[in-house]
Amino acid sequence: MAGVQVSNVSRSFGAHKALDDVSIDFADGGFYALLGPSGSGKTTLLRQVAGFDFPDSGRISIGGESVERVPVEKRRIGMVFQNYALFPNMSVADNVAFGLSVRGEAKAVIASEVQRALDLVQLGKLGGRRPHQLSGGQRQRVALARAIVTKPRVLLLDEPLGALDKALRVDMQIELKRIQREIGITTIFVTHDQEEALTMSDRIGILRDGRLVQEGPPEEIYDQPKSEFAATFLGDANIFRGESTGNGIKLPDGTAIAAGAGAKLAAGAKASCAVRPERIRIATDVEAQDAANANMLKGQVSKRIFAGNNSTYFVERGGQTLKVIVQNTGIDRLAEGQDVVLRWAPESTVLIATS
Amino acid sequence: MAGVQVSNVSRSFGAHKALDDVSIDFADGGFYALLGPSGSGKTTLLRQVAGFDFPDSGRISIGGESVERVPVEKRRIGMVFQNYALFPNMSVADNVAFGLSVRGEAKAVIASEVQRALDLVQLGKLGGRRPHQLSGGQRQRVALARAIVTKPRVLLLDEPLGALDKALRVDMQIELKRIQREIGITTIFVTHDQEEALTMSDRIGILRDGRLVQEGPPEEIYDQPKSEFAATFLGDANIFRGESTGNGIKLPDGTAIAAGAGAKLAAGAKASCAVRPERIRIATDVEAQDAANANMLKGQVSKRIFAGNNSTYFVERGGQTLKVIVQNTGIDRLAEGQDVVLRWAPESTVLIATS
Amino acid sequence: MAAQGATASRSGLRSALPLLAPAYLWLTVAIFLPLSAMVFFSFMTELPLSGKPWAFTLGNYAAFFSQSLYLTLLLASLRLGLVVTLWCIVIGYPAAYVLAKVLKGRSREAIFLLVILPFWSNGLVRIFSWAMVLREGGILDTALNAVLPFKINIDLMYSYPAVIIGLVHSYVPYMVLTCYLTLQAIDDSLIEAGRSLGASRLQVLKRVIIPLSMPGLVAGAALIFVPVVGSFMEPRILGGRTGTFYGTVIEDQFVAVFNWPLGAALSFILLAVVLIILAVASPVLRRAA
Amino acid sequence: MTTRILEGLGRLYIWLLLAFLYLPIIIMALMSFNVSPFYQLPFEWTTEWYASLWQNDQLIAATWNSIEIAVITTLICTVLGSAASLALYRYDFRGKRFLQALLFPPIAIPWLITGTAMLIFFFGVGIGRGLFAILLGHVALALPYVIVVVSARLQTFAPELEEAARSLGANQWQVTSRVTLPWIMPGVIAGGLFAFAVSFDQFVVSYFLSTPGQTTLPVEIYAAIRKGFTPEINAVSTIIIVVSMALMLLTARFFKFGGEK
Amino acid sequence: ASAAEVHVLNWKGYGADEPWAIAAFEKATGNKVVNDFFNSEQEMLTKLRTNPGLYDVVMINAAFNDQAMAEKLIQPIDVSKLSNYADISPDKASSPMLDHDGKVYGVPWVWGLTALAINEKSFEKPPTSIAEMWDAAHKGRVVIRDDAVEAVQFGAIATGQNINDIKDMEAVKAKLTSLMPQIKTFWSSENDWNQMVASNQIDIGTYWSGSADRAKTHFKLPVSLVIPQEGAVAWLDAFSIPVGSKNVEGAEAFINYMIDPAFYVEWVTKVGAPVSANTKAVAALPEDSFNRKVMGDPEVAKLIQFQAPITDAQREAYLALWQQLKVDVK
Ligand SMILES: Nc1ncnc2c1ncn2[C@@H]1O[C@H](COP(=O)(O)OP(=O)(O)OP(=O)(O)O)[C@@H](O)[C@H]1O
Ligand SMILES: Nc1ncnc2c1ncn2[C@@H]1O[C@H](COP(=O)(O)OP(=O)(O)OP(=O)(O)O)[C@@H](O)[C@H]1O
Ligand SMILES: [Mg+2]
Ligand SMILES: [Mg+2]
Repeated sequence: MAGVQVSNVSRSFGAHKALDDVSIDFADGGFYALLGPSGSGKTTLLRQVAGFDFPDSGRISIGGESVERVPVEKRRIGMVFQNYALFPNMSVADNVAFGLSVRGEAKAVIASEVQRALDLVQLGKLGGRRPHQLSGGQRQRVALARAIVTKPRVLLLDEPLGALDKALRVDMQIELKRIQREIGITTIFVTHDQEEALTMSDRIGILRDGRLVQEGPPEEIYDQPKSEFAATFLGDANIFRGESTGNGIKLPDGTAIAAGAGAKLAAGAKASCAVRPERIRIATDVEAQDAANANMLKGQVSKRIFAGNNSTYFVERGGQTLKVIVQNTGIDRLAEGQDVVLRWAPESTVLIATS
Repeated sequence: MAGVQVSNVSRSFGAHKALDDVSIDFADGGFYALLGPSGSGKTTLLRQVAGFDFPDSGRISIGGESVERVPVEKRRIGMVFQNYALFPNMSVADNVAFGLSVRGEAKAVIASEVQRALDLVQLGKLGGRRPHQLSGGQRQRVALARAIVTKPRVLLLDEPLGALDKALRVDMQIELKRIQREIGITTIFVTHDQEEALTMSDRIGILRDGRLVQEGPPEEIYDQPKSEFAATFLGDANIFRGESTGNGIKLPDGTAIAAGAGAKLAAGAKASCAVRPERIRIATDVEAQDAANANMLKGQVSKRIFAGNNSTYFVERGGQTLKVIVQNTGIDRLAEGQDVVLRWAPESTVLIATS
Repeated sequence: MAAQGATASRSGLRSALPLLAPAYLWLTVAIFLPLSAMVFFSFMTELPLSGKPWAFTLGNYAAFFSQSLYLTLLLASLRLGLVVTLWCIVIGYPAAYVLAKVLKGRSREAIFLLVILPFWSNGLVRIFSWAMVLREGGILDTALNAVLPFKINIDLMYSYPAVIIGLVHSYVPYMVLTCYLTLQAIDDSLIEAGRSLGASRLQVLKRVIIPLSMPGLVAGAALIFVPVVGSFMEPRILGGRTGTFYGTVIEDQFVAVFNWPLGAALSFILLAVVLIILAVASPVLRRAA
Repeated sequence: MTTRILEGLGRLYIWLLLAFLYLPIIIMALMSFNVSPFYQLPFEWTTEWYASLWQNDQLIAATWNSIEIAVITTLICTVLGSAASLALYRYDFRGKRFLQALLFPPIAIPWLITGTAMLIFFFGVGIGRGLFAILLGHVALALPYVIVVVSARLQTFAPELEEAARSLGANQWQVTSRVTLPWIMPGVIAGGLFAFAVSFDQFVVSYFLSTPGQTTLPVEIYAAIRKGFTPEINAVSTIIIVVSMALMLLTARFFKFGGEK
Repeated sequence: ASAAEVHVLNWKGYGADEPWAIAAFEKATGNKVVNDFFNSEQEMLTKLRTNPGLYDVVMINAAFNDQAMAEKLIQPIDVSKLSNYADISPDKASSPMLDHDGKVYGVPWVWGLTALAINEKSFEKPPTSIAEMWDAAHKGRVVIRDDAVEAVQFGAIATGQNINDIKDMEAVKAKLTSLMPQIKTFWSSENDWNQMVASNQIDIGTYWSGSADRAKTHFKLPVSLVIPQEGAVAWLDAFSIPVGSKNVEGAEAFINYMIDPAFYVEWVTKVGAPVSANTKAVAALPEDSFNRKVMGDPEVAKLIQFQAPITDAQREAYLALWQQLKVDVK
C-alpha cells in the first residue's frame, strides 16, 4: 500500500523554477520512469519525494498519507543517488549493511542479507573493499545494493545503472524488475537511457523545464507523442511542419502528408507531423508500390551511420534531413548519394497541433 | 602529431591485475572507443596515459616520445573524469577558464574562449553558478567544456556523456566529433553506450579483466567478433554451442548451422556460432521460403519487449531462449505462445572457436 | 503548510538549540558573564572590591590613546602575531600536506598524534628547554660549532628571534592539524583534474588545494594569531629586554598594581582590534576560497 | 621519478618538523636525569629527581588532579563542542555569525584577565574556588578550540552522505553517530587533543581558582619556580609524555580515524 | 577553615611550607597546616578579598600591611599570646608600618635586602659600587628584576636619593635609561637568576639577600652578595591574621612557631633563609653565618633603607615609568 501522489508541487531555487506545478500519481507497485533533459528537475522531484527538500507549494503523499511532517528516515524509502553517496569510512559490506543495522537487525541476518544483495549486484567478493578502491560501475552497484537491501516501500533511483556496461546493465535491469515485482515496491526511476525506460517501466513521465510534459505507458508515449518535444525527446522522429488539412498536413511546398484515421485537427491551423524513422521504408525503385494510402517522398542518401543492430540513413529532401532506420539484416546497403524513395503508412504519422 | 602508443602495459593493485599486458596503438587524430565490463580497467588505462598513475611494466608514448618522465601537466592532455572532478571552490566559468589561465592567457582571450566553450555545451548562461548548484548532466557538460577549451593534443574521456539525456547526448556527440575532427585531436573515449561507441569511433577496443580482448573498426568488431564474450558484450548475440563441421557447427541435437563462406575451423573441435538477433527473420509460415542455403529453426514466442524503434521477441527452442529483433515498422505483431520459424543466412553466422 | 515543514527541519534556531545550548550555556556561565563583569569594571575609576569610592569613567579607554606607549606595544604585538602566524603557515602547511596527501596508512595516524603531543608538556618547562638550546654555549651553539669548520657564536637567547622560535614551536601544531583536517578531505581527482589541464604542481597548489583547504588555514591562523597577540609569558622569558609586548602591560596592571579597570580596558581594546582584523580578513579569505 | 623524490622529501620534512617539535621535549627529558637543577652542563647522570618526585606527595597529587581535570575537560569539550559545531553546520538561523564570533573572546582575552574575571564572578555567585570551578573554567576555555577545529573539518563534509543515511532509515542520532561523526573524527580527535592540552597546561585560570590542597600541576610548577625549580618537574613531565606517547601510539595502532577516504 | 586547620597564605617555598616544619608544628599543636600561595602582592590581596574566612595566617610585606588593614582584610593580633614576640628586635616590632593605633597588625618575621649579587667567575674581587652595573665591560651581562617599584627605588639609590621619598624622578629615569643597554634580561624568579649564573650568562645584577645566600650555600653556585656603598633596599615580611579567621588560636600558635629560634636555625641550615626579626634566633646561628656576619654587621645596617608603604598612585606612576623604559629599549 504505498503509491506516491505528487500534487501540484512547485519548487524554485532563487528565480529558477526547478519544479513547476507537477502532479504525478505513482501507482502502488508500479515502475515509473522519469525522463527529461538535463536540468529539467528530475533529481529535484525525487528529492521532494524522499524528503530531503520541501516543495514551496503542493503536497506529497505516500501510501495515501501526507508526508509533509514525516522525516526522511520514517518514509521507508530506498534511494540511489546520482553520485552514489557511498559512506567513505565504511567498507562495501558495511555500506550495504547500514540500513539493516540502524534498524537493529541481528548480526547473522544482516550478514546473510548483505551477502545476498552483494551477490545480486555481482560484487560478492568485494565486500571488504573501501569505496575509493572501486571502479565507477562497481560503486554504482554498491549504491544499488544498499538501497534495496532494506526492502523499502518506495524505491527512488537516480540513474542507478548509468555507469554500467550494457551486459551488466541488462542483468541489473532484469534483477531490478524481479525484485521490484517480488516485493511489489513502488519504483521511481530516472534514466537517460530510453531503451531502459521503455523496456522496464509501466509508465513514463517526461519532464521539461520543471513541467510534466506528457505521461503514460511506454508504447502510448512512444506512439502518440503529444508534442514535437515529446516526439523527439523519447525516440527519434522526423518532424514535418505545415498547415493542417484536417487529418494530415500540407507542407509549404504543397506536398500532402496523411495521418492515421484517428487524427483530427481544424484545417488551416499550424500543425506538425511526426514520423518515427523506423516506420519509413526506404527503397531505390521509384515506381509506385502499394501506393494506395501511403505517404511518399523522394530524396537522396547523404550518410549512413552504423549502430550495431541497425543503421541510420540520412536522406536529404528539400532542405530537410530525414532519418530512416533500417535494421541490419545483412543485405542491401544503400550508397551515399543514391536517389531513394521514402514511404510510410498514414497510421505511422502522428499529427501534432503547434501553437 | 600525437598518436598514443601503449605497449605491454601492466598495472596491479595488490593481487588484482587491473591491466594485464595491454598494447594499443591510438592513431594520431583517431577516435578510439574503449569498452569493457565494469572494473575491466578502462579508467585505469586512461590514468596511465594521463600520467596520474604509472604502469608496473610497459611503456607509453605520446607523439612518438616515451612519456615516462613527462609529468601530467606537460603531456598536454584533456581529461573528463568519471566523477567530473569540478573544482567546488570555483564558479562554472572559472572551472572552464582554469586551463587557460594557468597557461597565462590574456584575460580577454580567456573570457571569450570560455564563453564559446560554455555555449558549445549549452551552458552559456550558467557561468556564474557553483558546481553544487548544477544538475548531474550540467556538471558533466562543464567537465567536458573544461577539458576541450585548452585544445589538448590528446583527449581522454571517461564516460563524458553518461549523464546526458539522449537528445543532448546526440548533440554533444556531434559537437565532440566536430571538435575532434577540426583540431585533429587523438581521442580515447570510455563509454557504456554501445551505440555511441559504434557510431562515433574509428576504432573500438574491448577490455576484459584488464586484457585487450579484441580491437578494430566498429563494423568489423560487430560483424566478426572473435569470442563469445566479444559477440555478446558488444551488441547482442544468440550463441549456439556444438561441434565444428568445418564451416559450421552441429548442435548436440543434430541440427546443423551453416556459417558464411569465409569461416573455417578444424572439424570436430568444439565451436560456437553467434547470430545477431537482428539478422534473424521471424515468420509464422512454416513452409520453406528461400530455403536454399538458409539456416532455419523452429520455436515458440515467449515474450515481446517493446523498445521504441524495435521490439525483441524471445523465442524458446529446445531449452534455449533466442532473441530476435524486429523493427517496429507499424505492422504484424506476434502473439506470445505463437509457433514461429526463424531463418537467417549463413553469412549472418559467425563461427567462433572455443577452448 | 509545506513551507513550515521545510523550515522546521532544514533550518531554524529551534532545531539547532538542543545541540548549541549546552556549549553556549557553559561558555556563558564560565566566560561571558565573568567577562561582562570585567567590561563593567573597565568603566570604573576604582574597583568596588577595594572598598574605595568609585565612579563611572571612560578614562581607562582614554588612557590607551593618551599614551603612545600602548599603541606602540599593540602594534608590536600585532606584528608579532602576524610573523608567528606566517611562520606557522610556512612550516605547518607543507607538513599538513605531506601528512594528508603523501603519507598513507598507519604511520599517518601515529604522526598526527605525535604532532600534538609536545603540547602536553608544561609550557614553562618547554620554554626553559628552549633557553637551553638557544643560549650562548647552549645546544644549538655547541652542535653548530661541532659541525662547522669555523667558530661562530650563536646567542639567540633574549632576542626577538628567540621569541618567534618559542612561539612558533608552541603554535605550529595548530596549523598542522587544522590544515590537515581540510587537506585530507580534498578528493585526489581534483588535483589530477588540475594537472590534466596543464597546471604544474605549484599551480594546482595555489589554485585548487590552498583555496579548498582555506577553512583549515583560516581556523589555524585565527587560533594562532589571536592568542599570540595577547601573549606575555614567552616574550618575557625568551625575549629578555626586548620581550615587552602589549600582553605584558596588561599583565602588569593586574599583577604589579591593582589597576584592573585599566587592565580590563586594555584587554577589551585588544579584543576589539583582533575581532576587527578577523572580520576584515574573513571575507577576503572567503573570497579567495 | 619526480613523484618518488617529492614523496621522499615530504617524509624527510615531516621528520624534520617532528625533530623541531621534540627538541625541547628531549632536552626536558635529558635534564630530568641531570644532576644540576639549573640545566648546567656537563651532563651528569642521576635518577635523584625521580626518587625525590616519588616522595613529593604534593606534586603527585597535583599531577593526578591535572590529569583528572584534563580528561574530564576533554570528554565534556569534545561532546559539547562537536554538538555545537554540528548545529552551526547544519542549521541556518539569525545570529549564527554572532555566535561564531563569540568563540573568539575566550581565545583573544589574555587568560590572566579571564582568570581574574572568573575568580570574581565565581566568588560573587557562590561557585567559589576548587576543582569544580577549575573544571568549569577549563571547559569554557577549551570549548572554542574544539568548535573551531571541528567546524573546519565539517566544512569538507558532503551533505549527500547524511541524506543517504536518512533514506536508509537512520534517525538523526544514527546519522550523526555512524556517518557524520566518523567523517569528522579526525577533527574531533584533534579538538580533544587540543582540549586536553589547553586544560593540562592551563596555569593562570587554575591558579586563580585553585584552593590549598586542590591544585594542579602547572600551579605547582609556577609556584615552585619562584624559589628555584627542581628537575622533579622535568621528571614528572617526562613520565607524562612517555606514557601518553605510548598510549597514543597504541591507539593509532588499533584505531583508524577517517584516515582513508 | 575548620578548628583544627590552619590555612596559611604565603609565597611558595618560603619557610611556612617546609614539610619538616609543618610536621613539627602539627605534632606540637595538633593543628593541621594547609598551604596556599601567591605570586604577587596584588594577588595576595585579591585572594584575601575574595576568600573571606578562608585563611588564618597571611604573610604580608610590611609595606602592604597598611593597605591590607585599611581594606579591613586583617585583624589586630593579641601579641601577649605569642611567647616569642618579646624577642623580636624592638626597631622591627615597633615599626609604624605594622602598628596602627597601638594595635599590632603584623608580627615581624624575616627581613632581607634587595642588593647586588655577582657571578664570582667574572670578578677578581667583588665590586663595591653600584656603578659597576653601568660598566661597559658588563654590557649585555647585567640583570635587574622586572618590578617597577624595585627598579625605581634602585634608581633612587643609584642617584643618592631616599627610596621612600624620591624628589628627582627625572634623575632616576635618566639613570635607569642609561642602564637599559647594559641589560641582558629582566629576571622574575630566583630560578631565572640561578640558571643564568649556572650557564655563565651574566656578571652582575640586583638580587635578594636570602636568595644569594641560598644560591651559594645550598646550590653551590658562584654567587656572592654585594651591598654597595650607595646603599640597598631592605624589606620586612610579617605575619598577619585575616579578618574572619576561624582558628585564631591556631594562627597565633603558627606565627609563634614561625618566629621560634629553633625553627629558624633549622630553616637556615636546611634551606637557606633571610634574616629573622627575632634577635635570639639570629644569635642562635653560627658565628660566621651570612645572616649573622654580614647582615648583622652594624656597617650594613647604616647602608640600608627599609621600604615604606607607597600609595597606589605612586605605584602606578612607577609602573608607567618602568614600562616606558622597557618600550624605549626595544
Ligand atoms: N541548490 C541549487 N541551487 C540552484 N539551482 C539548483 C540547485 N539544485 C538544482 N538546481 C537547478 O535546478 C534545475 C533542476 O535540477 P535537477 O538536479 O533536478 O535536474 P535533473 O533533471 O536531475 O538533471 P540531470 O539529468 O542533469 O541530473 C537545474 O537547472 C539545476 O541547475
Ligand atoms: N586504488 C585501487 N585499489 C584497489 N583496486 C582498485 C583501485 N583502483 C581500481 N581498482 C580495481 O581495479 C579494477 C579496474 O578498475 P577501473 O576503475 O579501471 O575499472 P573501469 O573499467 O573503469 O570500470 P567502470 O566501468 O566500472 O568505471 C577494478 O576491479 C577496481 O576495483
Ligand atoms: Mg539529476
Ligand atoms: Mg571507470
